[in-house]
Amino acid sequence: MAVMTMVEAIRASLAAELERDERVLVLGQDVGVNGGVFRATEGLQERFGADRVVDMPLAEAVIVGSAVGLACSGLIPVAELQFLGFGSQAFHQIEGQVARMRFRSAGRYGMPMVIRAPFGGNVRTPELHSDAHEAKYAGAPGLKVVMPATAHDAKGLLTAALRDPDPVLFCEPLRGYRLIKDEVPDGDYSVPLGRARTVREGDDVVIVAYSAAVVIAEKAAERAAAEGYSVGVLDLRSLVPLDTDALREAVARAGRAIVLHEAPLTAGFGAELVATIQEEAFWSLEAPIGRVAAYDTPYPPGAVEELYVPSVERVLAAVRDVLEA
Amino acid sequence: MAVMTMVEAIRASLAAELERDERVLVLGQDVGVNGGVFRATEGLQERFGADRVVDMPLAEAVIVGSAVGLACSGLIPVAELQFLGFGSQAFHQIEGQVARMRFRSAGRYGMPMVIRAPFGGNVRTPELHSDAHEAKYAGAPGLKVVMPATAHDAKGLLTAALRDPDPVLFCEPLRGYRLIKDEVPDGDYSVPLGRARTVREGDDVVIVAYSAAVVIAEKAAERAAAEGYSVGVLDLRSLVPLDTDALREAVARAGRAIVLHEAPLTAGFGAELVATIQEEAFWSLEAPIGRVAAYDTPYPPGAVEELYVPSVERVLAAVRDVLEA
Amino acid sequence: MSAVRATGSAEPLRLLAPDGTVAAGQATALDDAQLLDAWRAMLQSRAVDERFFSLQRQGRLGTFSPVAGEEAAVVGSAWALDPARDWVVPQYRELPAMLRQGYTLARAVRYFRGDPAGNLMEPGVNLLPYQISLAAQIPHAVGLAWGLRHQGSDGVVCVYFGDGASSEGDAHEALNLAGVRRAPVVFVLKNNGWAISTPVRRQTAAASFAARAEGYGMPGELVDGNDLLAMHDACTRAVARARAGDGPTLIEARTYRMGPHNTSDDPTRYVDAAELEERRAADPVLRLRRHLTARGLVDAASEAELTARLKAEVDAAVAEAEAVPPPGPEAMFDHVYADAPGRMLGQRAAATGEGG
Amino acid sequence: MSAVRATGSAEPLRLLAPDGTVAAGQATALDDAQLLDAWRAMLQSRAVDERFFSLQRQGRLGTFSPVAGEEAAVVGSAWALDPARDWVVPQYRELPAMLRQGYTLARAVRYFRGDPAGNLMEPGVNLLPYQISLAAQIPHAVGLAWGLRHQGSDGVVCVYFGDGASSEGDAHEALNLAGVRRAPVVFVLKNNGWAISTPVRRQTAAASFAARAEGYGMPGELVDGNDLLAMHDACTRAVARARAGDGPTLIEARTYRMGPHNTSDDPTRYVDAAELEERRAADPVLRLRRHLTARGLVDAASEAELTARLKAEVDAAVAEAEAVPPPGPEAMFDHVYADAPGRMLGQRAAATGEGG
Ligand SMILES: Cc1ncc(C[n+]2csc(CCOP(=O)(O)OP(=O)(O)O)c2C)c(N)n1
Ligand SMILES: Cc1ncc(C[n+]2csc(CCOP(=O)(O)OP(=O)(O)O)c2C)c(N)n1
Ligand SMILES: [Mg+2]
Ligand SMILES: [Mg+2]
Repeated sequence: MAVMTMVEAIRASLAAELERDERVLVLGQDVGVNGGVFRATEGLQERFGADRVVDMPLAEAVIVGSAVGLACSGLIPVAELQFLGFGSQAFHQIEGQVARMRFRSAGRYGMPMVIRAPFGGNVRTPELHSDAHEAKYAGAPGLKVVMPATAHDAKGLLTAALRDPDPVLFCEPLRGYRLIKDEVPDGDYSVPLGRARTVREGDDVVIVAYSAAVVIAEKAAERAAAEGYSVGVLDLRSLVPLDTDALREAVARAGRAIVLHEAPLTAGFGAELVATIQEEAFWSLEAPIGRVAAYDTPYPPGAVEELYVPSVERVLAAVRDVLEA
Repeated sequence: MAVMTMVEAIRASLAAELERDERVLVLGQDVGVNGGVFRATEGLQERFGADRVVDMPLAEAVIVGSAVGLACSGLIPVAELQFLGFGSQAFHQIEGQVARMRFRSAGRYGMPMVIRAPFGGNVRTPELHSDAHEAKYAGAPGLKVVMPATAHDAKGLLTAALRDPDPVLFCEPLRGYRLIKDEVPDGDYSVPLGRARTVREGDDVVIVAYSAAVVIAEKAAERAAAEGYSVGVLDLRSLVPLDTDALREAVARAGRAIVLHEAPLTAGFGAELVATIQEEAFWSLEAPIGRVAAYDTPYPPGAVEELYVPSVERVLAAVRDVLEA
Repeated sequence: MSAVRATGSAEPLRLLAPDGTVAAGQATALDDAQLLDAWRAMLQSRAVDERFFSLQRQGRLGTFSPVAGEEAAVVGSAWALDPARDWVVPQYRELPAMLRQGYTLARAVRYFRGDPAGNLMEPGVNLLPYQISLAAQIPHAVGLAWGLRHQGSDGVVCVYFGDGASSEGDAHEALNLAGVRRAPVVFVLKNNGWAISTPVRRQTAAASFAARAEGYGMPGELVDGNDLLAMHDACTRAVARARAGDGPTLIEARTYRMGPHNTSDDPTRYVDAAELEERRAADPVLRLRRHLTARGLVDAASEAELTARLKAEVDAAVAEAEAVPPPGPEAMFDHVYADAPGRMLGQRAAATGEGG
Repeated sequence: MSAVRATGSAEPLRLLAPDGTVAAGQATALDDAQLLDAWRAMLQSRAVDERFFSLQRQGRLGTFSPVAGEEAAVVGSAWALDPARDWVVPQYRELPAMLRQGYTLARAVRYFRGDPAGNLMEPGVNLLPYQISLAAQIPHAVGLAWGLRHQGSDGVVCVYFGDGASSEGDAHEALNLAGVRRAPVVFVLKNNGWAISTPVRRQTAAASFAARAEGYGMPGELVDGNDLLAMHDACTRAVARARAGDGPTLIEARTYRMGPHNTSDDPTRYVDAAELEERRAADPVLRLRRHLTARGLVDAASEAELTARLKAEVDAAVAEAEAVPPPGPEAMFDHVYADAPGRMLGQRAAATGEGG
């Protein structure tokens, strides 16, 4: 056990799988000598060679598209999108090809691959770098979507994703790369996809979140506890598969819920969570489910981004609203 | 007034706006001599010339991306995507550029343009042609998303979209092009964006739908009426802007609701509708809101597509479920 | 075999003259048996086109895009491959190449009947499925070739795409990556004059698509796509180069789509009748027939016999496919995931009426 | 002015030798005043780089990408335009070109401070905003040029993009469309050796990017991007061609990024120190200084005076920008739509604390 930052945990998982399984290949922009713009692949090319850790041309569609072909050849590609926002350039390859190749080929060509992509705000990146597009991919049948919130889970979920027979979009919170630190087991372990994590139990309201928003949820829950409320936090860990059992149980217990994410409100994954909760636990609900999300505007420039990304205060306000409803 | 098919109504609106406003330009694959693969632009090139009705190379990103530039130059482009599914090739241009250019330029470059795109199933098209991606675009702030269900609305909404200062994704139901026929006023009129249409009032449950699914909803409502239920149908007409008032009122009246669309369930726009309804009308709800959607699988090949696209029977089953809940 | 030609040569490589004679000094790499096999494949394709078209008209088949006019381009290139180690990545108008790799006619019928299992390439068949999203297959081909080489195989990947598909960003990104990685790919760009109703001059302003190769650091060759021998020759050289580790080649097969784009298309709206007449005179089947007749390998009687046999084969495949029970609701769910999310399994249970 | 050169010429066009002499028989199209204006712009750019870098280090500015090394490529091309009718479509490393079109330094400071209003190009300024999504601007440039021509303007659009951006599908689709529509565009591909840490040889296997032009049916020219005169010459000819209705040109400016990719980048991880040393010797500012000194147009004193003045201008712009009150929450909502959906207006009301 050692305390690691999330980016270290990710690197550790990549290194271990590159070591363990020679079919694993890492490809992306600047992943080689530079070790990735966030150092997630630092030292990997040196260790595993330029044939297994490959600097690619600046072209997202062929980074993902060639990974499809690599998978058809029997390899396990790990394609890095430098930012999830630039996954849009490869949207047709991810949604139309990666996600459907197994189905299209009636099972012949599985797509055991991982697409890694950082996202998320409040780190003063230029436009489009912080965009949270997870709902667009969660709506792409055939794909799995994983969003860790701790270093422990980042390593364990990435390891699980790398061993999963299906393609996984693995979204990493920019803000968490260095700020999120926790105990990570030394050896081989994996965290199964589709099992939510109860961060804290709550009897009054539960906040459902994923990725770096879990940290916001935790802080809000602590603050609310100081005000005398029992607020639970559920970390989904993956959006597809979705742990509907955990959702149902947490809401059944608390009777009230808030869903929280960094993406804009409209058509965000929070909508899916609300819909699922009311399907699974309607009769437990004592108040409308609150949604806390970014506004229905593009991710704004740095001078106002702190107003845009949901803050502890906005979550707290929602907690009070839901409790008073 | 004349009875028109939906495709005729669309053509009529395009012709009238090309006639009225010389800034309007139509561009897309096969829109010229061929008049579009579904004949939506039939005769327009002959009438308005090859400079205003333009056959484009087979490249969706530059069809949309050049429309951005055309709009910057002061024109009003109408870009046709041959199928909405191939909008994915232009996703970065639509979501990252068209939708954001006004914001990015602090108001200097508005994007008065329309992107037309047919979609929808049960017409035996090859793979990817029927995909319903509306939720992915509804989650792109800066864009409006319009989905007519009648010929009357197709003309009126397209006219409104063409005159709107903001960019509009205008989704046309393949199945409805020839099958949907109704009375269309002769002259100039427009249907405002963001106003839902009450297709029928209902006291027991309301089905919320858009585009060709409205026809399914109507049939189901009729069948349910025969069983003694009063089932309302609300046609949203546009997803962005969303008519939350109409949603609230319809649900307040019926107490129960079903949302219906052709896209897969998970992260579909139905989730947004459920979330919105429970925010706006929680205390009116007497039962969980039902979702009827396609399955969480890729749009399948023709031999099974009728099992995939929500049918009158599946809607009816949901009506019974919701009423019995 | 002709020598390597300069990239971007303005005149298409031609070995077989329209009258069926082989230019002086040119030998044929295909021996008599191979020539007759290619001939069979071309006639088979014509038989499939006709039968599938009429089945579609009878409502027994979905949308289908005939190959007519492009048989030499497809067969000439595919016959340069070794199906045991080389791969084909098709667009959707290359059935003869798919069949050579081991796909079956009965599967093809099922595919066009809308049966999800119609797209199954049996294990060992070195072939990706039909691609409907134009140009999306080209990056796949590059990754596949790269992956094969990475694993020590000397297999080569032949990817097909149209003049229309060449305008997509994916085509560029893939050609460029293949150059950078020296991936063993043969890019066969079938310039058949049309992308549905859009003529090539609206697709490119360049004198040839082959001219793009230089910008990717690979050889490009313009070939008479109605000339079986020239196509085979150019592809054989490209395969050899790729196999030897010398990287990819872009081959532009200049041919012509003699029929409609597909069964829903009405080309009389946009194809000039005189042009079509002229292009039909360059029919690759006519040209090969002249050549084989002159060589004494075929005559009217043998052709009639062969055609009858091929038609019977197509009929048998149709019968076989039609005897397969129609897919049930489980076909929507099978193979979406290897390890499916619970929600989708619940939907499957509901749709199939089986307990979840 | 040099004659039109063959497409794909292997040697870059060079008019100004590294020692600052002009090759025999070559005249300069820029007169003394223009040369001095270009010189000023290049020194201004250097001053901006330095100041912005230190402001970023002090936390007063966000991520910034310096221009250093590419001044001749940017200034040489932009000075071939007529800002009153011609347009610039930038990537993000072409501030001198933006300023020439009428964008102001104070706005630029606001942009890098993360103020949404920093990206406002005043009406009449023929300029699109910074583009962060690489290559996405290239289709815009083509549409803009097409639209201008459609409306009877003789304006030309100059679009900038990097060697990295050239690998994107958008670059291909846009170049191709420009060829087909003979759009009045000058494509300036700034090959500065790097896309962050990725060297050009991982971006392309071709001998030059200019070689791509032929595949789009347009002239391509490889130019020494550190040579102000050559850049100006090549772009002047390309602008003239475009203005005359003869369509687009692709210009590859071969230059070098002398600094880090941006303020977060550490190039010592991947740039060879010896290579950098060598490339710094080819600094375009040095070269132009030698030329202007030889012509008697500048000397150490005048340069020092000019630099001091330029620094003062930058300081004034920074002060002006810092005096603008920070944007409030309404800045997130303004200009998203002209006619905003009610839901967003409700969010605006909540965020700004104003009644909805
Ligand atoms: C990405 C994408 N855009 C549009 C279409 C619709 N479409 C189907 S075939 C076709 C023309 C294809 O032309 P080409 O690549 O030349 O192939 P050909 O049909 O001539 O063999 C079009 C536009 C599609 N299938 N995929
Ligand atoms: C579509 C897209 N992908 C990735 C990035 C991240 N990124 C920012 S700059 C850069 C390198 C750009 O290289 P180049 O086009 O050569 O321009 P230069 O920085 O050298 O001026 C990358 C990969 C981006 N901004 N956009
Ligand atoms: Mg074609
Ligand atoms: Mg560069």
